[in-house]
Amino acid sequence: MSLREPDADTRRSWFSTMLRIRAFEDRIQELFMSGAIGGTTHLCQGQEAVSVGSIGSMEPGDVQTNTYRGHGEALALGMASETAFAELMGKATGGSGGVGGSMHLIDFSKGNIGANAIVGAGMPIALGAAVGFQMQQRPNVALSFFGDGAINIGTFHEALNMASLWQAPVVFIITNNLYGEYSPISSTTSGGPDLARRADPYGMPGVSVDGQDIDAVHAAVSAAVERARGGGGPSLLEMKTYRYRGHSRSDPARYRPAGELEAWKERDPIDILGRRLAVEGILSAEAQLGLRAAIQAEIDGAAERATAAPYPTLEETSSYVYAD
Amino acid sequence: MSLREPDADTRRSWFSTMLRIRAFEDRIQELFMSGAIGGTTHLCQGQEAVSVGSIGSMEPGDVQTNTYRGHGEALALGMASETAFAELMGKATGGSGGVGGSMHLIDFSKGNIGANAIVGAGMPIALGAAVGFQMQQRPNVALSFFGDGAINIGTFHEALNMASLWQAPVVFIITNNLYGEYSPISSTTSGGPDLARRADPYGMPGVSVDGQDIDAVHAAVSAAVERARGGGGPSLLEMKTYRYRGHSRSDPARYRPAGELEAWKERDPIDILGRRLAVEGILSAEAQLGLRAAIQAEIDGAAERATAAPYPTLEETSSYVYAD
Amino acid sequence: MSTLTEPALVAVPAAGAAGTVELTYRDAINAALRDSMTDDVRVLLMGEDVGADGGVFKTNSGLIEDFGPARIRNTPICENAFVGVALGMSLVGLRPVVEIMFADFLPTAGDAIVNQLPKYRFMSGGQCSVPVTIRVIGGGTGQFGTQHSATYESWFGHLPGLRVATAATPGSAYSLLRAAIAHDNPVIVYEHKALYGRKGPVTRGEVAEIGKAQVLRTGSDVTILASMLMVERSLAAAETLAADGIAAEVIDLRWVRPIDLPTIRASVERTGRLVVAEEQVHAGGWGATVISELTMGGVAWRSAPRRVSLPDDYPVPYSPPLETLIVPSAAGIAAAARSAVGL
Amino acid sequence: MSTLTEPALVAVPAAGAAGTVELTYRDAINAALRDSMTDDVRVLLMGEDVGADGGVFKTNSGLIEDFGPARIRNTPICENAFVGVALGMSLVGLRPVVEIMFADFLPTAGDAIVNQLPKYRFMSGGQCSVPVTIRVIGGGTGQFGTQHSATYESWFGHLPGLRVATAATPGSAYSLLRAAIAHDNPVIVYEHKALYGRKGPVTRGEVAEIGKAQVLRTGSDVTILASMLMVERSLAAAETLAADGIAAEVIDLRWVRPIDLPTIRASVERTGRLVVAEEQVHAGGWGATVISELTMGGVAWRSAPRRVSLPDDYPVPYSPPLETLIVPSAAGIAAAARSAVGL
Ligand SMILES: Cc1ncc(C[n+]2csc(CCOP(=O)(O)OP(=O)(O)O)c2C)c(N)n1
Ligand SMILES: Cc1ncc(C[n+]2csc(CCOP(=O)(O)OP(=O)(O)O)c2C)c(N)n1
Ligand SMILES: [Mg+2]
Ligand SMILES: [Mg+2]
Repeated sequence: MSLREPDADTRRSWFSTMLRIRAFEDRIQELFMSGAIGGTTHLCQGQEAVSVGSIGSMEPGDVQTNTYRGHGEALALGMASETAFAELMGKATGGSGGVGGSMHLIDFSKGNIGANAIVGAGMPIALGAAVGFQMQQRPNVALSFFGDGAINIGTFHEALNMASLWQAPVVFIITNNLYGEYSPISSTTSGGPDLARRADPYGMPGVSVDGQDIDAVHAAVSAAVERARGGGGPSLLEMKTYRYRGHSRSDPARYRPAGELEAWKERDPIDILGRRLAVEGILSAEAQLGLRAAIQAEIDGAAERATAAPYPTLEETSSYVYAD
Repeated sequence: MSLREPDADTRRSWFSTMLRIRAFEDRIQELFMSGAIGGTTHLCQGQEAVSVGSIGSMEPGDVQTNTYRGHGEALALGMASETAFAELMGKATGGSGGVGGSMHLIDFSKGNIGANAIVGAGMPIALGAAVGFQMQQRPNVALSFFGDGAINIGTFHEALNMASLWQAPVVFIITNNLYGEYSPISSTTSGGPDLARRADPYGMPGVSVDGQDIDAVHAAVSAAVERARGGGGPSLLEMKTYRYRGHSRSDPARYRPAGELEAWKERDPIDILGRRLAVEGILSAEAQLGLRAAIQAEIDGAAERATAAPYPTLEETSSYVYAD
Repeated sequence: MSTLTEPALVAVPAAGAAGTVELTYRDAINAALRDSMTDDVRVLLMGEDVGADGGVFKTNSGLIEDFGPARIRNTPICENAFVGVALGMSLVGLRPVVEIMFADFLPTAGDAIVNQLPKYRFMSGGQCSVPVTIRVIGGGTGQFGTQHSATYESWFGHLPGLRVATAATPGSAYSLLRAAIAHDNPVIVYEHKALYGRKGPVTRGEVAEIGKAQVLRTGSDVTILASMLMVERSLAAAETLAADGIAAEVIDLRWVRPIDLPTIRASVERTGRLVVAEEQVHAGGWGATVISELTMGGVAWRSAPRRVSLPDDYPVPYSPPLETLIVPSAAGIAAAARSAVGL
Repeated sequence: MSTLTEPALVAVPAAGAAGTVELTYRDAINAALRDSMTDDVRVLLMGEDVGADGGVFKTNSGLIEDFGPARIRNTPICENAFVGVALGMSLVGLRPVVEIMFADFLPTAGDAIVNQLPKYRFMSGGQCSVPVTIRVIGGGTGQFGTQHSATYESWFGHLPGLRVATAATPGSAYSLLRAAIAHDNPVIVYEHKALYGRKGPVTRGEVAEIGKAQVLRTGSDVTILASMLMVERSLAAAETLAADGIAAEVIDLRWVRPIDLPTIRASVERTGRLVVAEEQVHAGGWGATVISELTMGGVAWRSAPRRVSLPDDYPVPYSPPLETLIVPSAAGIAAAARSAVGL
């Protein structure tokens, strides 16, 4: 059970997964800049501990919803980077056969039941899955990832109210990266910087967590997940984190105060876990370097294979519209 | 200013207005039952102190939005009962020329800028008016009346967040009559019976008030209005009250626990004020009887004249669609 | 497809009488819900007050008693989120039916209906199906006023991924709803609030074919195409027309998506004349779509097609004589048909 | 009308150059906003990030610097409520312009747009006016995917009380937006995200006439009716067709409500042939409405009208070759026109 302390293997795998997400996102950024990928994309460098630490609390049969900024969750849930690259390139070998794109890395077989491009839309969907579990008396839990900007839209309120009312096994996770597009939280969000407080009026527990510390993330999410699984109802968790890139491809993030990015990089989630693993003798600095190189090679190969993959045809994808 | 204690004349006029609303709603019920009025209607007997006490805190230039259950507010704002009857009968002499109906008693000249048939829709509109006042540097305030059921819809959350963020001069008033249609609050609303608590996460004051006591209502709303007028920002007020009738014409309110209605009638808002005015020597029991009779006569005459009024034509009302 | 397994819900005893029975439109809906829930434990009903006193339109009488409050689930007032909840339920193997009390509240659930239900399977590359049914109550003539008389069914005909049905009779109300619930894609089924008391034959167990219109009366002079309340008014018009020696064919559209163009076209090719009877504004509606498709398809019109619609520039009013004036009547439909045949 | 008095806002210095200038579509919008706000202190702009770094599509550069954060008002993410806020502002004498970042988010504001803006004056019996402008960015071809490529402009053509405009050129982007802001009823103005970089002549101070389409090229063989991105593709098609000896007339629809049927009809009466070029599904769209209205109006078609539209049953995909395939191209429009003239 996830309430047990995560063992050394688990934490090593977290480290690898965070590295994979980082390398994947960096490569995507390059591919966009070079024009090899079009459209827009929303990267999550800096937020890896939130994705990986939270997903690490899921058990088989559990599900989650996330957002257009969901590459981290998708990879943490085990989507192959080649499949993810192919989707961003619009290739037939992508997770959605290329029709979904950057904002929709989805894998039902791994419990990733949706990456949504509409702010706030994933919360009711996760809640619905959770209520389904409850009705079916399955011991499963649904997680829902969304941003700080999403807490001001109606569905947040509507979903939290119903979740609490029905004591549904769902965990709401705010990835608070301080900005919604170009807007700092304080310019859009009343009630002060502590977003966990938004849980109060529903009689729901709300907890703020250091989102750069994967051990803290995992402990908090595991507690909420086990609570939900045991019939204790929903929770709201706020993960305090930061995105290193702008909102989307076209955003140079000029709105950041000087020094803010650098200060957050001082608390890089991969470095934090890396230092701990080295100190604890679980993964030496040298081994970490080797791991980085291996993952970089994996990413290089995956991007290359995705680049070589074919585009889908209308015929192949026409069955995506209607079931039957 | 409304923060002054209301004088004897004011409270006498409250008493008259509550009687007028009660008699109006009772007559509407009869007219519906006899088939003289069609469609549906939502009556507010029992809630008169909330409407009259709150509206009593408004100053010239202030505005409010209310709902399909807004006859009380409309009359408290001075709509003639004949005009209101005519509107419910779909007559040309109605407040909206007969095209609005029971759910839309509106009078811009009196600050009644909207009675909405969509749950939750009035709150952003009132907020918009308040922000307008702020931008225009007018010393005015907007009130928004809505039900307990409306606090679970997205616009409540969205409007409260923006109102607090912008410190807009708006007062949100929950007319908590314990039911949304056929559903008791506890079956739809998480977080317990105290709805004022819903203000907390926005950093907004929330106050629960005895909605049967017009003096308490007026004091609470006046405080919130003056706070807003003085630049102190928005408030959320919960008025604990009860509707004597079912949700709408077709609802016999079978869902009420035995004795509940009777218990609330023990605390009838008109009786409460009436007793006080008698004890305080402001209006004797005898004078009250006279007043009741006069108002009943007024209502009888108004209903009669409205019945005799003509229906509108399409031509006359076509200019209602587009301005120009 | 999702790898998630079937739910472990408890079955309830089989429903009542099979065979063809005479039911009200209201009771036909009740029967369709009851039969669907009895046959399939994955089916549930949710919405505002669906389980309270039979629901606001009394279509759900007795359901909460028989199926319990988990499967007849009252919700708070929050259409957008509870349609999203239904979507989430469908992804883990349930088959929710959502009741939207008035069609005017569909826009309140706009995102869930427009961006989620119809696109969810597509965006996933076909990994899931979304068997969600939305029951919605539309239409005027009851003096419900400007914000409670909408239909808007044509909007959803604009959306790939959806199916949209409209019920004009008790028989259709039953079989269309059963078809929707049995279907693996999201379906919006319209009920019309003026029709709840109408009686007609209902075949328990009948499941309508998706996308099939219904010819309710045959005639060779003019085709009248209608939906919901306009169907009975069109039939009444056809009676009047018959007295004048005009043989009108009346087709119940039934499906706004997909529109049954083959059936409609076959009729119009025989009659050469068409009247669309719509309780909606013509611009952006299914009537315009049908006339456009037939014209593009080269139908040889014997006279220009006609429409009887809501006014182009006037919302539904409350005032009873005005409402009566603007909602198409049997007389208005008959007049259009007469003018089409040149009388 | 409301008895409320005029607001006491502070005017800013007059805008720059008048006369006709060459501007990008993006800068034309900026100019229209700037000129409107300069001329009328009651005008303000609100929406998500409208004042941050020129807005997401850089249409608003410099505005927050010149007009300040009260009039260039960033909002939280809550479309339904902030459209409602704009309505409330309009009721006390302001003239708000709301930016909806993607047309896909219009359903999120569904109630405010469908049940409030168009009906508010009507329900009050004409006591108020609602001068609210909604600027919305629609359209595909940018690989924005299934939930960020919508147009849906035809939905709003179904609603009495609204006006709906679509901008195809910098000149239209300017004059339509100015017309919307100056108009006393709610207007939705569509911008197309693929057009922001296009250059063209803009006449500062020009205010478009409500409901007027624009004939952009004359020709006697076939009429091509298009909006937004489809306009430039239709003009390109007309070039190709000219090389084949076919004279195509190209009309920019501009207004979806009201549709300029007189102008369109006059053209089709000359050419006898029509191609509607739509970046939308035909069912429920303005193309079907136009074909229906013309057919009902007795236009003598020389050949059946044609449509070039989004697929009936396939949402906008992300994959670049698929997106290119499904969005109508100049070649597709030309092919339809050739087939209309029988080549
Ligand atoms: C309903 C809706 N409105 C607006 C947008 C445009 N939009 C996309 S992301 C975003 C900001 C979201 O911020 P946040 O929730 O903090 O998530 P983050 O991007 O920081 O991960 C906005 C406004 C949208 N996708 N959906
Ligand atoms: C968006 C929306 N959903 C549903 C309805 C139907 N409806 C009308 S009143 C009502 C209950 C509202 O309850 P509450 O807010 O407590 O107000 P009350 O009727 O008690 O005054 C409902 C569900 C509606 N009008 N609008
Ligand atoms: Mg954020
Ligand atoms: Mg209530």
